[in-house]
Amino acid sequence: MAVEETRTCHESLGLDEEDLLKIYRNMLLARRVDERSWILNRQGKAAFVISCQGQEGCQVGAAYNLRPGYDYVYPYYRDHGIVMTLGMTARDELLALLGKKEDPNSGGRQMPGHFSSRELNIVTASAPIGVQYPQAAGSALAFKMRGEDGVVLACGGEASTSEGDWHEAMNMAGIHDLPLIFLIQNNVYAISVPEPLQVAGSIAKRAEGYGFPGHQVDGNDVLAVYEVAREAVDRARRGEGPTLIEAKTYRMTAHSSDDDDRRYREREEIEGWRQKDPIVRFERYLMENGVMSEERKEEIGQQIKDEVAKASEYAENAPFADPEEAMERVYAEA
Amino acid sequence: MAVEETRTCHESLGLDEEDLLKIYRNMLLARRVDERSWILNRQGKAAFVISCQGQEGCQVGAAYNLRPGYDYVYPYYRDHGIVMTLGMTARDELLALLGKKEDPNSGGRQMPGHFSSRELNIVTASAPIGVQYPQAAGSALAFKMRGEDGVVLACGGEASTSEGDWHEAMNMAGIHDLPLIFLIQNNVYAISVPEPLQVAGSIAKRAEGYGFPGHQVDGNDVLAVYEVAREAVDRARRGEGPTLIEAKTYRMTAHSSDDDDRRYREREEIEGWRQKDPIVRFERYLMENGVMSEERKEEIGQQIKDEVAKASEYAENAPFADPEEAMERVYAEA
Amino acid sequence: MTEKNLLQAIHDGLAEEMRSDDTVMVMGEDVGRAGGVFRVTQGLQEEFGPFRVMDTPLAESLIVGSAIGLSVNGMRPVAEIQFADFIPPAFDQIVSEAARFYYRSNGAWNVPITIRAPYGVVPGGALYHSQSVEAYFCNTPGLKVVAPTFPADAKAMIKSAIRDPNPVLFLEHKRTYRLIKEDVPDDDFEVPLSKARVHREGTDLTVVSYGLTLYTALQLAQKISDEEGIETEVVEPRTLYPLDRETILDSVKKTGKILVISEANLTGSVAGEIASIVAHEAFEWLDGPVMRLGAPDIPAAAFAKPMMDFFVPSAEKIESAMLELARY
Amino acid sequence: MTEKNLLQAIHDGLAEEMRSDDTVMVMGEDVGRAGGVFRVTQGLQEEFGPFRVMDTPLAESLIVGSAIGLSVNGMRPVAEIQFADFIPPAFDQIVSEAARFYYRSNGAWNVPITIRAPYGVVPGGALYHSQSVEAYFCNTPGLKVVAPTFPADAKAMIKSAIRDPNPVLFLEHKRTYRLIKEDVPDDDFEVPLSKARVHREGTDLTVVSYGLTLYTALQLAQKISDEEGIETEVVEPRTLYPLDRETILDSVKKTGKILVISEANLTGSVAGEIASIVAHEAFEWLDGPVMRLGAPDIPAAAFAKPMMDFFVPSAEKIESAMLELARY
Ligand SMILES: Cc1ncc(C[n+]2csc(CCOP(=O)(O)OP(=O)(O)O)c2C)c(N)n1
Ligand SMILES: Cc1ncc(C[n+]2csc(CCOP(=O)(O)OP(=O)(O)O)c2C)c(N)n1
Ligand SMILES: [Mg+2]
Ligand SMILES: [Mg+2]
Repeated sequence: MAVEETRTCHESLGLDEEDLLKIYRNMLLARRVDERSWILNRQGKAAFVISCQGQEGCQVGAAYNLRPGYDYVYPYYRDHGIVMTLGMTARDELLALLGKKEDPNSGGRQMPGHFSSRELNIVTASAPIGVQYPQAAGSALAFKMRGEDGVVLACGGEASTSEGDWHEAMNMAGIHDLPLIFLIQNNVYAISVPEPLQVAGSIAKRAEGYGFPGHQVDGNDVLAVYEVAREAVDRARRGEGPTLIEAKTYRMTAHSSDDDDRRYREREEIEGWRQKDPIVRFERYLMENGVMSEERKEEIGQQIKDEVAKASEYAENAPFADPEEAMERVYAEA
Repeated sequence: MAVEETRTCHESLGLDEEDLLKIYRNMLLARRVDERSWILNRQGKAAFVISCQGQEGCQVGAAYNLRPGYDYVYPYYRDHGIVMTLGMTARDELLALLGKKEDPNSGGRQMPGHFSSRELNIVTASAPIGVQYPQAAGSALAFKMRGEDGVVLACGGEASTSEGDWHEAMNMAGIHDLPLIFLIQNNVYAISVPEPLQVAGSIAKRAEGYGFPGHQVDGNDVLAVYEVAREAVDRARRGEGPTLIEAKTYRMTAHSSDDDDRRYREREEIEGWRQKDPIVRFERYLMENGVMSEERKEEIGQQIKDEVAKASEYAENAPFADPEEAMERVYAEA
Repeated sequence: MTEKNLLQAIHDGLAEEMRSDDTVMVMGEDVGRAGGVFRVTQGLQEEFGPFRVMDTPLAESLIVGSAIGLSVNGMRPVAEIQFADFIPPAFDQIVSEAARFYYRSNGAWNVPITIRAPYGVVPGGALYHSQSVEAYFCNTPGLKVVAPTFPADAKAMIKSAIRDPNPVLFLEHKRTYRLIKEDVPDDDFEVPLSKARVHREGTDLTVVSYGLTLYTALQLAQKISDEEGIETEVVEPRTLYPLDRETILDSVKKTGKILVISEANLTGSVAGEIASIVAHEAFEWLDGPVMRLGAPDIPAAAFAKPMMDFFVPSAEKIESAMLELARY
Repeated sequence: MTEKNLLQAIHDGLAEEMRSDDTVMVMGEDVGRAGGVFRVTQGLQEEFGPFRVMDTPLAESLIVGSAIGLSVNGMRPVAEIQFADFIPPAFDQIVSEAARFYYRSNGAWNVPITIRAPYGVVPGGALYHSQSVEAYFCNTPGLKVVAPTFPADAKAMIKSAIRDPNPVLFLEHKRTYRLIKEDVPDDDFEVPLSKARVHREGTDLTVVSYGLTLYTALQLAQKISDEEGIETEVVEPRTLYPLDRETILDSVKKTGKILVISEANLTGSVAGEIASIVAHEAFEWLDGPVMRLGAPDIPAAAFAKPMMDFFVPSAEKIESAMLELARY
């Protein structure tokens, strides 16, 4: 592990200590909100949880390169780390978890993890896997047509590459050199289906066939992801075209609160990956590089704990939308 | 051009003179039937023509490797050369052209070029581009599951690779090492849309991303296509998995009888490709290698001419299905 | 006879067909080791191996498309779409391809596949795990669409679907999976894919329904019989396409009134087709308006429970529609 | 006023919108240099360049999906599906995505796109260049489906569609492209996407139709008026979803009889929805069965002309249905 930790040196990436602590906070916040969600689920308060645990490195590392509210983002349901890096709060997340009226994504209409924010240019996400990719290509094309330097980040799990939509968007991105970054978080499983039954060959390698670069990166090394995403974002902003990033990671929880992963994977495998927990790894990096002390860590941990507790209390007490609100906003008015 | 002609030596491919003449006949028959179709169109007898002209090399070269009625074939609408190599006759083709009751593909229900034959294992084709690929993967999987050495050939133009279905099938083929050969006839245009607006990167190269071989081949050199297809078929029969073949060729006619290609391409370009006509090239090869004399050529030409004329006469005089037949065969009976 | 819920009945139907016919196979996302997200295929992979019970990539067009290709090369695949909401990517393969092979090849190629899809509102399911998709498919000649509600029918009909030489879309209401239990015959009985079922005879009005709303309507029919002496004839189409028009029309000709209930968005639903057949062909027998009840015309059920409950046609709404029509 | 056919009217509507709004663009297969396979977009690429008139790869899901993405990033794309028969690959992007952005984001994201699709039987078109696909889409809240028949309406409605903040599916009957000509106002007039049009007033029966069958029905209405003194009120929905129920119901309440005609396969067609609305809400006013006429329930029109002609509701069939109902 020591190798990964020292390989990427934050100074060489142009990140200062403040950046690093922000990245750390975002990762930890995502984790703690996620953990809180499971507690609310066990308490019978949250009908459904879908986790980011284990993937915070991929998410925060990539999103930290974006300009919130300028670039367009098509996150997938695990991207709690992305949307919080862009500006969503613990409160927003827990309001969504509980389906409350104030849920900024959908007012309680959609499941948790179906992100949306007009202010943050997070384009409303849905459940059907893969549909975001052609849409992301369109948003990238709009930037290109107007000559703007906005970029688009489109995310999904490894299984999302199995849908035709992914390929159609890859092809379009390659044809028009679109400012589009595909971030594939390969967490080994699609619910129960393991990678060998899902992906032929290599996701990262496929980019070449479309005429643009593809990178495989250790998704549990937040700075490695940051680095490759920065290169991709810079390239896109310069008008040089798309990049595909395949971040190798692992889903540390069951697929969702409806899933029982003991049916299809061994406990030892999960334990093995716990050793590579991106947050633990980054903590060690910060400590070894003198960026964070044990005290500071405690302090940040406590702040986040408080933030999440307050957010949870707020969300639990927040009202639902009235039943009849279901009838509203079917059509937009001119 | 001399280079291509002598590069592939038929003896080294295990083809004897009889084989070569069969291949030649199939190519010429496809061409002559096609030419006849345009005449019938101009005479107002054929509502719609869709041509194979220019692609006979890709088609016959590939199909000559198959076992008709054993292997499964998913041709696309230009594959007159394939279905005739498998056993369809000029008469069959012209009955289909005119939509007559005896049309073996569909009894006049479908447009010409929408091939089907239960006896020849030509799986019924339709107009929506790309749908055949997942189907072909399924047929290949059935061979594999039963441990049989059948192979499946799935064909399309370069634009068919733009549909999601193509990718989904490529992935499936790679995952299960299916006995499936993708034959992409890249004829530069999709109706009016030129390759650079259709295909990012390279079709042939994409195979690697799915973990199996992809070959680019000169589609106007029938023996070159035969060679690469033979390798692919052998590999598939041995259970070693799929191959992608991208045959570079050119559409010598307008897209169809409904199209006016002067809107989008230069006459000079077409003339340039006429010089590479796969039939002319193969004729020269046969003559230079002493396989065919000028006399023999005349003789074969005359035989085929007669065959086509007779077939045309038959088809023109054949009856349509009764209008009410449209009501039949909607559901199969147990 | 053994008491079974809908899940078990379908599971057993699949298992029995796989045992008696080597060409029958199951394919879809998570159908293998996990046994399906609803556990319909549980244990099948252990018994039949990783090919006959195959976890596919996440690609619905591929699932149905390759099922087609398997079927024309000797297999009888049962393809699972994990949630009916995710059937749109397979739409082309179903309506343009599977449904038309037989017709377009003039009878040469048929496509004996079954496509299973769990549908209907379920708590927490929200917009994309709740939809009733049947109307998308009930105008596709060449396709059969079935939606049995009760376990015994479901077991028999999954067998009929597998044995049918045509493509069959087999819809299962998720909320009835464990809710409805009944004795299911152990022997190999078949229910044809062409016959509606009259659950209850009556003289005052006809209710036509399927899925969860049928279950509710049956209870209410008993209730208003007990409480008000109103006798409702309850008809379940079982096969939604092609419809058993005769059974429906015979019932309406007897009662003079019809209420069609489904959980789908009202406008454009299958209920409209049934209503319009009646309005055309039983007009002379009608003693009241041809009534329909469905979900409101909004995209689908919301995640938040109050909005979700608002979406589903409730027992109250169903009862008052029945009473309104009976008293007309 | 200038006389124009349907093709020209749509072309002009597009061109005018593109001139007056820089964000309006056209995309699809062969829309650029070739000007579209039906020439609707002819000359537009020369005027507006290769991006605003963009030839896309052959991928309908991409066409609609990227139109969605363009629209949420400031553009107003008009996506062309070359033939309505090829819309199924885009089904998911239309019904699950475009139609739901606004609802699911609680009003934050809307999708102002127009999807043009030529539909209907055309000689030689056969199974896959002939279909009437409207029923697939007319149960999708959040989507508007329009199908104008006459050039002036079409020009105005393509503009309304482009300006509408919602996704609009714009259907064009191929056989009417050159068949129907009329004077089209030169100025910028709009027709709302919510109003049916009464083409002809009458007292004896109401005919509701659109597309080629509307055109035929209008001629026959004149004929049976001249020959038999039967006065038919002819209503064109223009927008098929959501329907202008009032105009249809008002007409039926006046005439007491309704015949709904379309070229789609009868069962599961939009005609059924219209019929069932009438059977429910105008029941008291009905003096005859709610009649429908459509194509038979077979996959689509065949290639061979005799079978093709058999498929399309003919003038004879339409006239006899009108007379049958009038005389009921
Ligand atoms: C089109 C579609 N099919 C099926 C599903 C059901 N489903 C939800 S998540 C999932 C697995 C996704 O796996 P992956 O893309 O690897 O993402 P991960 O959950 O592993 O992060 C499946 C099958 C869906 N949401 N959409
Ligand atoms: C799904 C679908 N979309 C559009 C069409 C209309 N169409 C027919 S052929 C064609 C071009 C196909 O090009 P290519 O695959 O390169 O084959 P080629 O005709 O050049 O041999 C198009 C757009 C179609 N048949 N199916
Ligand atoms: Mg995964
Ligand atoms: Mg081509």
